[in-house]
Amino acid sequence: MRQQPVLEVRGIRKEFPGVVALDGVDFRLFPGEVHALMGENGAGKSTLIKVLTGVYQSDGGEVVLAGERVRIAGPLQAQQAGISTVYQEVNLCPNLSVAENIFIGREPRRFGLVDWAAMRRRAAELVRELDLDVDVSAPLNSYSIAVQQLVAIVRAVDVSAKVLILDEPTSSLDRDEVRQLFAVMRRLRDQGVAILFVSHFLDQIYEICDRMTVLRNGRLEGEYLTSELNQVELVSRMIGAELAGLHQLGGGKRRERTAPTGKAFLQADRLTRRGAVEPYDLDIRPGEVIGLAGLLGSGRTEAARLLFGADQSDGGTLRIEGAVTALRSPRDAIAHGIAFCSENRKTEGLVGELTVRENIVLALQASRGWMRPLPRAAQDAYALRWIRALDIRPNNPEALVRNLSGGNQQKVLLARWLITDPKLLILDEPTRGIDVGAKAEIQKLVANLAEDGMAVLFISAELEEVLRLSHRIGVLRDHRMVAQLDNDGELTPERVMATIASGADQ
Amino acid sequence: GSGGGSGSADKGSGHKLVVGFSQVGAESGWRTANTKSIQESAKKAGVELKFSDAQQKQENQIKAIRSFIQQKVDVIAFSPVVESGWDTVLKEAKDAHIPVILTDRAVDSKDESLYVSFLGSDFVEEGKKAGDWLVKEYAATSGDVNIVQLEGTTGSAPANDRKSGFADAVKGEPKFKVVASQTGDFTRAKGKEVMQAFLKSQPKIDVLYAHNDDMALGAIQAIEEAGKKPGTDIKIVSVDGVKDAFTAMSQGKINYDVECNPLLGDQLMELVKKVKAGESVPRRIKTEEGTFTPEQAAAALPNRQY
Amino acid sequence: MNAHALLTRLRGQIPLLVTAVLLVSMFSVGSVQYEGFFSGQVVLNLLIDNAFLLVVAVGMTFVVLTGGIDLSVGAVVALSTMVSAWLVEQHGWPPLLVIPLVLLMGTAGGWLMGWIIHVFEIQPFIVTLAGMFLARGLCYTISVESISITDPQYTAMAQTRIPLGSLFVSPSALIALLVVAVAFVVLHYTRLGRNVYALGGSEQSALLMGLPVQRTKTTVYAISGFCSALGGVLLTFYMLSGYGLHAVGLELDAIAAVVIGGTLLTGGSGYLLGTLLGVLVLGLIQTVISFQGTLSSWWTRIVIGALLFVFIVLQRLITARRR
Amino acid sequence: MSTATATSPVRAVTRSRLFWPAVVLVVLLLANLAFTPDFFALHLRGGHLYGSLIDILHFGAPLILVSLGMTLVIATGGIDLSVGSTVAISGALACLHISESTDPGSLATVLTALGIALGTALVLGAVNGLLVAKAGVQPIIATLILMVAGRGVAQLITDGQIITVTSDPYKMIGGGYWLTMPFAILLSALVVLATVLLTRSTALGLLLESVGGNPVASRLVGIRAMRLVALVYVFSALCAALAGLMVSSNVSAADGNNAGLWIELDAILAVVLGGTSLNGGRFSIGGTVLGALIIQTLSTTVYTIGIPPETTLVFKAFVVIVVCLIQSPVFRAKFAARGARTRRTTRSHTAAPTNREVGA
Ligand SMILES: Nc1ncnc2c1ncn2[C@@H]1O[C@H](COP(=O)(O)OP(=O)(O)OP(=O)(O)O)[C@@H](O)[C@H]1O
Ligand SMILES: Nc1ncnc2c1ncn2[C@@H]1O[C@H](COP(=O)(O)OP(=O)(O)OP(=O)(O)O)[C@@H](O)[C@H]1O
Ligand SMILES: [Mg+2]
Ligand SMILES: [Mg+2]
Repeated sequence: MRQQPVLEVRGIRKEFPGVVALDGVDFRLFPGEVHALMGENGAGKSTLIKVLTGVYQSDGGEVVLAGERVRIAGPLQAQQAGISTVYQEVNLCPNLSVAENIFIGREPRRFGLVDWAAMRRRAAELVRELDLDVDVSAPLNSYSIAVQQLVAIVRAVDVSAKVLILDEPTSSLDRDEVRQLFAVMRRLRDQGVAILFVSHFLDQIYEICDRMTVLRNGRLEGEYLTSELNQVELVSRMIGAELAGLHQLGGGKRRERTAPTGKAFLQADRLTRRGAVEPYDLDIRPGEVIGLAGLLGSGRTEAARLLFGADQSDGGTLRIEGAVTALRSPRDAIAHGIAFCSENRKTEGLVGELTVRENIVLALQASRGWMRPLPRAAQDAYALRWIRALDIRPNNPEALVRNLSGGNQQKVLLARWLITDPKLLILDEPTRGIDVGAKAEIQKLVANLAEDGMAVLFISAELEEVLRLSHRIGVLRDHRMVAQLDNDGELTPERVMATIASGADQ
Repeated sequence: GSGGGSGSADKGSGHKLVVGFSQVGAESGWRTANTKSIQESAKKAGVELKFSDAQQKQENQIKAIRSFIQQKVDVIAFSPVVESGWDTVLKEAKDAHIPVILTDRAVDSKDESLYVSFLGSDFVEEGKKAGDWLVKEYAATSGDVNIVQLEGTTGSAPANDRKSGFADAVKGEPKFKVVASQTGDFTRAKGKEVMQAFLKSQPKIDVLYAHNDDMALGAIQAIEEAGKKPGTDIKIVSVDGVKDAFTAMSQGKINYDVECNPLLGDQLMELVKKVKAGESVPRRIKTEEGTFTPEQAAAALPNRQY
Repeated sequence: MNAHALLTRLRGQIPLLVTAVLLVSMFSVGSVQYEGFFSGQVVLNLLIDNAFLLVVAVGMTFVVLTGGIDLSVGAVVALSTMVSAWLVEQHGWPPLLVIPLVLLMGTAGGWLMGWIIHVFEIQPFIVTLAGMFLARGLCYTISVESISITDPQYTAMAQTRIPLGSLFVSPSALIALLVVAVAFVVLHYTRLGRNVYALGGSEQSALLMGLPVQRTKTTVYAISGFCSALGGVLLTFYMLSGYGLHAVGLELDAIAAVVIGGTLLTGGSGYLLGTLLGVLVLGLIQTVISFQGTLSSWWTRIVIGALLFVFIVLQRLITARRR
Repeated sequence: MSTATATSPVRAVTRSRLFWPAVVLVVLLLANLAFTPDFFALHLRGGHLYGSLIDILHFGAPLILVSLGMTLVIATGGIDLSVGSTVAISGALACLHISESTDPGSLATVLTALGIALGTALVLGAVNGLLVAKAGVQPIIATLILMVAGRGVAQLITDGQIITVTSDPYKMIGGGYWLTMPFAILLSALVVLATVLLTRSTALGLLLESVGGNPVASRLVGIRAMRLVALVYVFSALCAALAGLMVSSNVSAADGNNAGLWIELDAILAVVLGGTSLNGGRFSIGGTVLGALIIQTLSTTVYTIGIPPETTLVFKAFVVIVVCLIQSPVFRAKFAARGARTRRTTRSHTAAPTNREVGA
């Protein structure tokens, strides 16, 4: 049909001890197309990408680049071969400045020496193109995960490559950034760059992608034109069955909600922390789901961290069950029945070399203290129960979390906090990188927990999700809580966006 | 060397005598006794002693000597960590007109004028004495004499010299065989550990030669635990002559001990005074050191300070 | 560039400033305490006496910045002195041939260790520990005695003094400073240098960002090996002898200097100038000790520890408060 | 990688982190057998078990103890250089007390001596712990302070001399026998057992590994990281002190200058040989014990097969590096594999100590 593919793999096989991650996968990528790689959590998407870019060596099959068979020894060689990649987890150097993270390996040089001024200047320009407002000479780890994700994208996009691979770049971006990103992707596509795009947001797939390849349990399910396959069919291809309750996907109808009355479990009164969030008020009642909406970097995470004692507030008061309480550490918060599921599973969440079981019981065990260990039987029970409930794969409680797929890691993190059954559950981007099916499950779960009287603070970059779940939505802008909107039937994403934009409720 | 400038010139002779002494370290009881003796004699002789401990590091010792030069002391004395590598700093001292006395160990510098005198024992000599005794002891026997040797810290001067001295003494007669030789780092614990291994791996051991008493004392325990009698089943020759060794000798557990006298404080102070007064002093002064048989040891034991 | 950026940049330097200030105050305390302490020569002697340590510590800084560690440095220094003395004295080789040879040897050794560490994924600690054993062992196989050097060129290097007004420095000191300068440029203005920091930040990320991880790693250990060898050469000038027991425990001094200088042992953050300060701190402590001529052997150790303690704690407290 | 996945028992064994250290140990022992045929021979002599193997355990006992403490410290991502000095100090204190007491032979005297030694160790450990956990000083430098000063303190206590004591109860600890076995072996075995129980049958082990594996996350799940870390240094100091008592009791003399000199290096080496990563996280006490035994066997080997002192170090260097290579999965893979492909595969999913998240 068209010209030959820039990148093609045939019969790729990749085994890990105990797991066959990829089994005879074929895949073609043509110049000037945006190609979606679809599949459930653990289907093998990231592994395929890592094989393509030489991070892993395949145990079988061949990679054909621009017509000739190649053996890509590593990411460096991949880059030299014109493949530029954003891997799933933010893989940048937290200790280096934003500018360096964008340019390291290809720094602008004068007389053979790194030209810092030029580097910062150009970095600033690039960042501005995605209208990001960050100081490029500040170290990367001073920025939220979303900012870091964008920096990774900037880096990958800036190298003029033949192939651009984006593994879940949008998992914690919100509308605006996504729009920016898509604009860039279209531009590149029109320049003939072939783009491989992974995302669990079906709408995004259908908005930007021309074709897609679907993986299931490491096997090739098929290759389709986006136009020929509707969302429902796609999902059933991915999970290999008719998904019950598909209505919950994309938009879906809001669940009936009667905002619980009664005295608040937690009351924040002019709570603030210099440089993080301006003073804000917030009441959360048992059984209530409060959503936080705002643009990236608006201070949602900061606001939440104060309620968990992860950061110390330096103003305002916090009441828990009526009593004024100063949370000096997360430990205090946990003692008061508060749980906080961080948006940054890699650095703030999981312990890579511990097993799934150990990671799941960690929080509970910590609150029991080391003297009272959870009996092994109980640990296994918890682990197995949640592995089943959230469909964590592989379903082996003794697998190292490090080796789980991104989405499955996220599920483990969720499970950890759910077993502590807290009075207030703070979820910061809980569905990051989680596939459609599981996402629906988790949303149902949260709703039910709330019905059973748990208070929930729900932060997500995906506005629909926030709207679907929460009774009330706090809107943040530039680290200020600008409004709290009751989520009665009328509240629309547009209205929330407007509020965010204008910085006031109209 | 502007460092010292016309160092000692401007000090009146009525001025209290200042001696800078740089000690190797405090790696053994022997060394500590040596330090003590020097400090006490200095007090007695009314000499102001600037003491500095190099912790077995030559560079520290060089630094110390430099700072003595800076402080314009009258005489510099030091026991070198190792023979070689002193020319530079000694030249600086010479330029600063500060006389240098070596104690306990010589330096191998070609330029004789760098130090005025060397006061101390001769490790090679000690090794020889030990060997000579052995030759006499076994003059009668004709069969092989299996010797195991506990060496000092590998590379350290006493270890090297006592080894070679001993080897020279016994090489005349082929019946003396050093069947095993390992380092015991001059310590009891190591001495015991190594000896225990020897006792297992060597079918027949007649003599133990230890480079210092601590190792010998450790080895004695090992021998006893192996059910042998130290001093009779296995003859033991050792060097140093510390109190504990004498106690062991008086019980017949050590057969011969070559003294290596750490108490050279008084001699040193004498020397310092002479040097300062400009009298001529011999370039080499041996500390008076004996050798001890069990009987002599038993006799000397009561008034043994270290 | 905006003020905020300037601020962050400055905040990065605070530990450095604190260390410097503490160093100066320590020196002034010494000056009021002891006569003859407050002289330019004392300061210069710091450099002269610690030239070799400084060079070694610079190499160590590279390694530590990548999150590694090199225990072999002390032994390699000793080996370099030994080989130099052996070749020059007992085989009469010309110094101008011996010195490059020694440097090459050190570099190769370091490179090899780096290669093993990376390719076989063995922890740096053990590999370099083995390197340490090997280097010391080789010293003894050459000779257990110390070999003194009488070669005129070496003695010249040992005894030349470059006058600065009424004071003087040794060529070694200048070489050391040169090394520091070069290393500074390499670390902050070359890709290699930046890769070193990236590697320390996250090796996994560095790999995925397509940085030459293996090359960087091996190079870093090669650099450390080179610096150790050069340190050995300087030490040979300083001691005019080769000896298997030279520089025992130097690796700890070097690591201490690096860490005192504010470099994180976990890698990724640190300053080369910090290392310079660290070396000076250790040197100054030694000087104080030797000026304080009344300390008995054990009090020497205790005081060194105490000074170190005070220094570290102050450093921590002040920097912590500023944050 | 998880061993629980459906693999044959054989695979499970070879995959266990203890397998390769064990292999190495066995090989070393067999090597000795080649030189001294009756190396494995054990016979009763005066009611005491007697033989090279016993010696190895006997002299290895202190190292095992020190390494034990070191293991937990390293698990939290720290390191403790001060153990050597602690060894010296505790021995010195105990011997000083005994030698000065009116009747050195009495149990009471010895017990108070132990009390003094262990009590002091407790304080020293607490200092390290506070420096690291509270003041946030880097472990290596925090403990370096005590390493330097502590040696001085030990010499101060012994006045630079060797304190000889004659006290049977004290002699028991390191030199005595009980049920035909050297008491030291039993003692350290007991401590090892206790530690295994303490860490594995309580949640301590898990929490330590979590703190070492990801401090930030550990704080966010409410683990009292500070307290744990401080505690670990105290434990390490106590182990070192006990080892110090053994060493000094074994030769019934305290040597402030040389006791425990450089033992910290051996201990760290033992831990690493045992398969615990210096980056913290997962730790294996069993591995550490094996590591310590490997080291002790190595030095015994040197004595028995009579390697000349000047080449000892070279020999050790080679053994260490060979041991590491054998233990390196990559090396084994390369060794087994033909060609590059298999090589690279293994490299990617054997987690190097540095890369924490190969997956996802
Ligand atoms: N290093 C590894 N060791 C062992 N198993 C691994 C490793 N990396 C991935 N796997 C397994 O391979 C399978 C595919 O993982 P992969 O990360 O490719 O999934 P994915 O499609 O990216 O899922 P997600 O959408 O959650 O990112 C998973 O079952 C995972 O457990
Ligand atoms: N861990 C952190 N340390 C320091 N500053 C941070 C950190 N995380 C975020 N910030 C800063 O605070 C601002 C708010 O970030 P935060 O993550 O709270 O916002 P957010 O609304 O959660 O955005 P995101 O959707 O990216 O999480 C960010 O712009 C960043 O500059
Ligand atoms: Mg993935
Ligand atoms: Mg956030």
